[in-house]
Amino acid sequence: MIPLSRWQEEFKEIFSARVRERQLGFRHTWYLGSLTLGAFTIQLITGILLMLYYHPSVPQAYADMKDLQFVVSSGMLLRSLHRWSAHAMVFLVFVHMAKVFYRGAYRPPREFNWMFGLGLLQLTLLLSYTGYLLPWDQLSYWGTTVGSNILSSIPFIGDKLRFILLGGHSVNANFLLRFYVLHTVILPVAVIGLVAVHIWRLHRDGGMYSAREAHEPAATTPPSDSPAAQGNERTLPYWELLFREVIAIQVLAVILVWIALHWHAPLGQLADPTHTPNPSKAPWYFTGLQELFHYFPPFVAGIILPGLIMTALVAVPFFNVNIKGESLWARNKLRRLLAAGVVVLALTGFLVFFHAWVPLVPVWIVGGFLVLSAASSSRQSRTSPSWLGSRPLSFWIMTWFLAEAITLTAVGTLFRGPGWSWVWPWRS
Amino acid sequence: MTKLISCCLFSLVLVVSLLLLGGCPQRISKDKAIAPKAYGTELVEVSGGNQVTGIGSDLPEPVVLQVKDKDGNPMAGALVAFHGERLRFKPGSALSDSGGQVTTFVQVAFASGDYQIVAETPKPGGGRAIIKLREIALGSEQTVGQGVHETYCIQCHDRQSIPERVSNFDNLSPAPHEFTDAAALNPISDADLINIITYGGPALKESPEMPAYGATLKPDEIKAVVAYIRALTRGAAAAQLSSRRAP
Amino acid sequence: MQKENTEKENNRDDQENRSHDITRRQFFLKAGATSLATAGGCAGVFGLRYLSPSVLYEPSPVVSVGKPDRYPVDSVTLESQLGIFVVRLSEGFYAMSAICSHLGCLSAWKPDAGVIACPCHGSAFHRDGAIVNGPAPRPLPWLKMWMSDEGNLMIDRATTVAAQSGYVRA
Amino acid sequence: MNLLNHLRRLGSFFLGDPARRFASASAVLTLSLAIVLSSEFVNDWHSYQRQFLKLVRTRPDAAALERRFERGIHQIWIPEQGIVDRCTTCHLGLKEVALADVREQPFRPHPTIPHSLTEFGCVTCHRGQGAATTVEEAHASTKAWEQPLLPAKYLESSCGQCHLGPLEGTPKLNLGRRLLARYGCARCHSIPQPDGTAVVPADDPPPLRHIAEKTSREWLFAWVKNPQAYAATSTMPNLQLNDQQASDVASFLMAQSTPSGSAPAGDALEPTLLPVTIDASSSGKEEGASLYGSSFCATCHAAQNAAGNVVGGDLGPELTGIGGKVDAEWLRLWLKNPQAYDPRTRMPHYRFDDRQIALLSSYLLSKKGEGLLANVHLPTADAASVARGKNLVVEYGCAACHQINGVNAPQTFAPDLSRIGSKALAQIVFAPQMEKTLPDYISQKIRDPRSFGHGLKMPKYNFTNTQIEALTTALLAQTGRAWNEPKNLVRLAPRRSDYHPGGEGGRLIEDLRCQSCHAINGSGGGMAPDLTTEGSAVQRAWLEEFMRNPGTLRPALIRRMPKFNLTPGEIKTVADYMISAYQSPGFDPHTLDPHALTGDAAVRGKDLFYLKYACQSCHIADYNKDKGYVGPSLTAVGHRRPAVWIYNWLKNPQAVRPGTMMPNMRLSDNEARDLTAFLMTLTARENGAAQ
Repeated sequence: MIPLSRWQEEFKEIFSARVRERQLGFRHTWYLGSLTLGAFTIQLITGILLMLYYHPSVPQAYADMKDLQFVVSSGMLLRSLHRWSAHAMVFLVFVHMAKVFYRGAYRPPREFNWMFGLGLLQLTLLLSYTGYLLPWDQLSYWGTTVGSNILSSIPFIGDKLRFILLGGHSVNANFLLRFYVLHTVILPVAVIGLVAVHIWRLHRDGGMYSAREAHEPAATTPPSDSPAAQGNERTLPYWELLFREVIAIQVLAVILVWIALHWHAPLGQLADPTHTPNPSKAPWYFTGLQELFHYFPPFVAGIILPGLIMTALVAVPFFNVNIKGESLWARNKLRRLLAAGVVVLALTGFLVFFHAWVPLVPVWIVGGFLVLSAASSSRQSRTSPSWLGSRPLSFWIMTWFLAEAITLTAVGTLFRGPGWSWVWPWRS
Repeated sequence: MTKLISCCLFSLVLVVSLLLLGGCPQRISKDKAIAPKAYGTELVEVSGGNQVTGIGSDLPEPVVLQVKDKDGNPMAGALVAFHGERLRFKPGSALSDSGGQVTTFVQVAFASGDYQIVAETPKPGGGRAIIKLREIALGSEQTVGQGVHETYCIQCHDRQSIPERVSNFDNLSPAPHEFTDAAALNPISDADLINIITYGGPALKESPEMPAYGATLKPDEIKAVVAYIRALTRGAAAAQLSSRRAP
Repeated sequence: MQKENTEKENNRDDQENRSHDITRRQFFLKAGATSLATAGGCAGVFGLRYLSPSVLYEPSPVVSVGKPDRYPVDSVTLESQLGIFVVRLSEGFYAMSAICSHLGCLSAWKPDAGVIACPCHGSAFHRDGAIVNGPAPRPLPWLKMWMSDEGNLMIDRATTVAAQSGYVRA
Repeated sequence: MNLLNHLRRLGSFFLGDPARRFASASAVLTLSLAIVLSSEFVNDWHSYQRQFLKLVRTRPDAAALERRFERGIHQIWIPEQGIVDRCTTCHLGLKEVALADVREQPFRPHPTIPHSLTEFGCVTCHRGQGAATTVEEAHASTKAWEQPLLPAKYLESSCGQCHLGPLEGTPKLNLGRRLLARYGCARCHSIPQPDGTAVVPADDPPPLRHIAEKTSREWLFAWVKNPQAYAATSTMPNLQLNDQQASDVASFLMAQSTPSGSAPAGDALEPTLLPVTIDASSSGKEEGASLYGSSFCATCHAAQNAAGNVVGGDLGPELTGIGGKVDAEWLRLWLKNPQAYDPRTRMPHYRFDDRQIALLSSYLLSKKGEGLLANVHLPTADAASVARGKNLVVEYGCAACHQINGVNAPQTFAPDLSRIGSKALAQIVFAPQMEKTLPDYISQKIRDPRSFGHGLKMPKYNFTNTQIEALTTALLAQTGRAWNEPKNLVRLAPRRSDYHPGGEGGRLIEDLRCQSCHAINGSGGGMAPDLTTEGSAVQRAWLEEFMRNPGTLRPALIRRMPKFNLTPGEIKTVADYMISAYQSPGFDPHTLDPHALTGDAAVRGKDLFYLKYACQSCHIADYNKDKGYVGPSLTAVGHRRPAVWIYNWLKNPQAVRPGTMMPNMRLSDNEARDLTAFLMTLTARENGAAQ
């Protein structure tokens, strides 16, 4: 029997030994990181169980879905739980990222962790995408076919890449097997590794970010265990935090279990390569991307825009080290207005050129606030325009990105019907 | 504490009643009620009784009934409603036309055997005039039997002549049993029927006019003929049928 | 009046809470841990149910090996797809499992040696299933065999019968 | 206020501090898991199995039934066909004969069918989702499975997926397949049968190359507008053309017509024999009607009788309104020799003399039908109308059925129907306000093709509901399942023989179109007896006499062999040919010793005939006392049949003529010989009462 203290020692490496009292509260982090981890754990458990009844071969994969649904005891529950927790994880990762960003927790010394997080975001999306194919029904077949064709839009090497990924020229049995290996071995191992690094780095970077840090010099060394090092604030042992996070994960589990009981994971008909359903939609977290494909040529929508966004997100921590909240570009009011106007107009022109009306809406809303804030003085109290005025450039980029992502996803998921035409969801 | 319990009870009752309301299918009859414009005292069959069809199929001909008043004249505008277990009517109820007639198409269910159509019309002083018709649905075995019957048996065992075929029924003595003759056929066991078909009339000390089919028909076909005979003669309204058919 | 009462009660509760803080806390922790353990046990039971398949994709144990005239008299024929020997003697037919009783290898008939030999560990059997030599612990079991109405030899691979218990006549 | 306080206290009790929250969350999680996992036991099949047990326990043989019942999911797994059927999980009584009186689903026993459930599974015939274990998913069309249970009335289509031939148990399917052939569906659509061969059209659309000789433009217009208005039994569909279009088509058909050259030079009729002349005398009309009857025209042609019923055969066109249709001169030449106008016609070449032709044509021309052409006034046909007409003829694929000058038969004209019975619903465009199922789609397409859109070409056929149901059944059988069967299981349809008799006798047999009704060596119609071995089956003298004056063999039949008015020379040629060419090796005269047919044997045979086997119940041996109307009359059978044929026939009728009604009486050799001896004594010259 290993003594309890030994366990505590081990856990110190993962969690800070002591945490500040105010960091325990729900308000502080919304427990988003732990919830994401909880969703991932549910994924791991249900996924391993599902693998026991799944054969990654072409007609059998679909038959296995039917078996899970109809004869395997609790099979449908497990599949639904796996599906809904995947959705929950994607959602939580996004919200976690937004929360971290708006709290400013991406700033040095946490810029590496921000990048690990971005890596985890992409891995999560890839996991979802690869898992989407495995039931081998019409939804998954055509959803992934659309996705795989994005690869071909890369100049020069696109077709070759797609050939290697698919193991052939079309979505076929090889593709299913490759996605199966990616989904069950490569990507989960990568996620587990990155999560470990992510948590270790969190510990290295001084534990959870505190708003107070924003007004203090960045901590460069990890805080020691002694309460004295934490200032005057009352600290509690690490398991108090662990305890609260376990509760949060339990709540998440309860919610997911009830959702899984009431709504079964969707399953379409057996994949039919000779017949494309109309509309054939990607899973919801990709409908935003699909919406982009509606407006832009594949190379722009599939490679350039996502590439730019990722670059921007990676660059965000380095872009702005100004913790005083006063950006350099904001000194001159005229120049400020001019810059904001030019950016908004350039984006508008770009979108109008491609007849992309939907992405224009967030551009104008966010752009409107930007111009408003540029026009106002930055040296006033925290009433709304001046508070906005004190926001750094990265805030505007991130806000615009999120607004675009939410708008496009909502439109792509709810407002698009056969032939990607505009429909009103309430007029079914 | 009592309040707590009552609160809990109240919410429990609320939830249960909501569940019950949501779970119960609302039964609203789709047929719009038709009001009769006139009343007859009697319902008679014009055509459509005693039809034979395949399971799940429509009857080959519609069922036509006539409403009559007490003097025996056709009655227009009387309401006739059709019922029948596992039967579907199109329409389920109708007003009689100027000739006093009502026509409905009938579909039988998946099971082979007898079906009973019950048609009723309200009488002038209250009460109802009722007529019952029998229809027969054949399953796959009986259909085979019907086919064999129409090739080999019908020439002698059906007294009706039609343009394509002259019946041999009246030329035979003793007369053969019609397949609808429940009174004669029901007392004979399946084994005896199979024997008489296989080995001919003499096998049961009957007339040699019934030849042996054992070398002509396969055992399955003979069994199918028996199944067909049973479909015609056994069932709720078989007795009524044979009495109606009697000359 | 009522409001006062409730407030009083609240206060009392709070006081009680504080005085019994530690014990209450431990009680709830224990209760939580117990129900978590119950949940785990529950999941375990259903995990076991999940792991035992409700339907099997296995061939039926009852197989037909065809008409009797396929087999010459005094022959031992290995139906390797089915894992059985069909033996025809002048007395009649019988069927034996071809799965070696030692470690489950598929044995084969050696006509020149006149024995059934297992390729794995050298077990050998007589054609009535009795052990000739080798590490096999039990003789090869005889299987239930009968003639179907259509004249096919039928074998139930799941049912063994006593050796020498009888022959099926063609 | 109180409630709020209670709630607050409740809240703080359960969620007051982290420990309480932990306990509550754990409790809720445990409860949720327990509920969710035990919901496993609340489902359709569990409840049906409980109901079944309850039902079984009320039965007298409860113990045996309960012993055979196994709890849990049952499945029929047939890997070669990809079948995983779990229907038997709830349909628990399928194999229980003891439950025969149970009529409620899902516990009813399965009716007797020729296949075993465990070898074929359920969905092979019934469709639906076999893998499902819930009522909704198994029977209905759902998101994950669109093929619902096949409605019972189309169930016979499932037999037709694999079975080629007409089966005894599938009258509806057989009718549907006959209709597919009769209405020439395969002339436009590709409709392969289970063995892979195409359906052979059995209709006989007339060639239109010389149509101008036969009829008028006005009649063509009226016909194209609505064929059924002219003849209710016509198989020609309604193309649903408007007046302009119909007029254009008629113009083009008249314009493309070329002379047939059927009128031989110098062929003119005596003025007294012109139809009009004969028509004037009422005795001539009666004579014409009796010639129509004695030539047995009604065997092939239908016509409306005085009672308004259409009676007659369907081999040739209906003649109710023929007088309003054909040109008198064309009719005369046609009756003289139909093959001069249409070399492919099935109409025999009767040897009518000029007077008979005049009588018949005047009788036929008097059949005017109703005033079909009363209100038809067409504008004169101009070149533009002819050109438009040609476009329409090409567009509607008229040449797929009819021979038309200058228009080739279209290839792959209409949709391929080889897999219509398993067509995915997602690929179907339904008409508004129709049920979205495959059988409904197919039957609606047949009933009213234009309800799917006005631009469609498929014409409207005049089918009854029964016919539509039968056709839908036949088309639902087009699933292609048989094509995936192992090749050793596939039994090919009998090769269609294109046998043509040769030589002078053969030329006459062709000229008389014997094969329109009789099959010879696998080629020909099924209306009359097969003549393949007729040479062994009849005596020559009788054959000649019969062709001279075909008498009534079967009093119960309406269709009879017509009289062709052959010359003695022609009769001799045909009889020679048939006696020598249509022999069967099975009827070697040496197998029956003629000396065995003694008078004693005949006396014994007579007893067998009347007493033991009661042959008189179906046959007539003596017109004075026998009444049997089923089989042929035997009064002159001693003239008609050779003894050896009778002997073989009596021994095993089915071997001689497969499908005959005559039962195999299992006669011993002696009995057969005695009966033969008796029958050979029946040599009455007259055909007696039938005349």
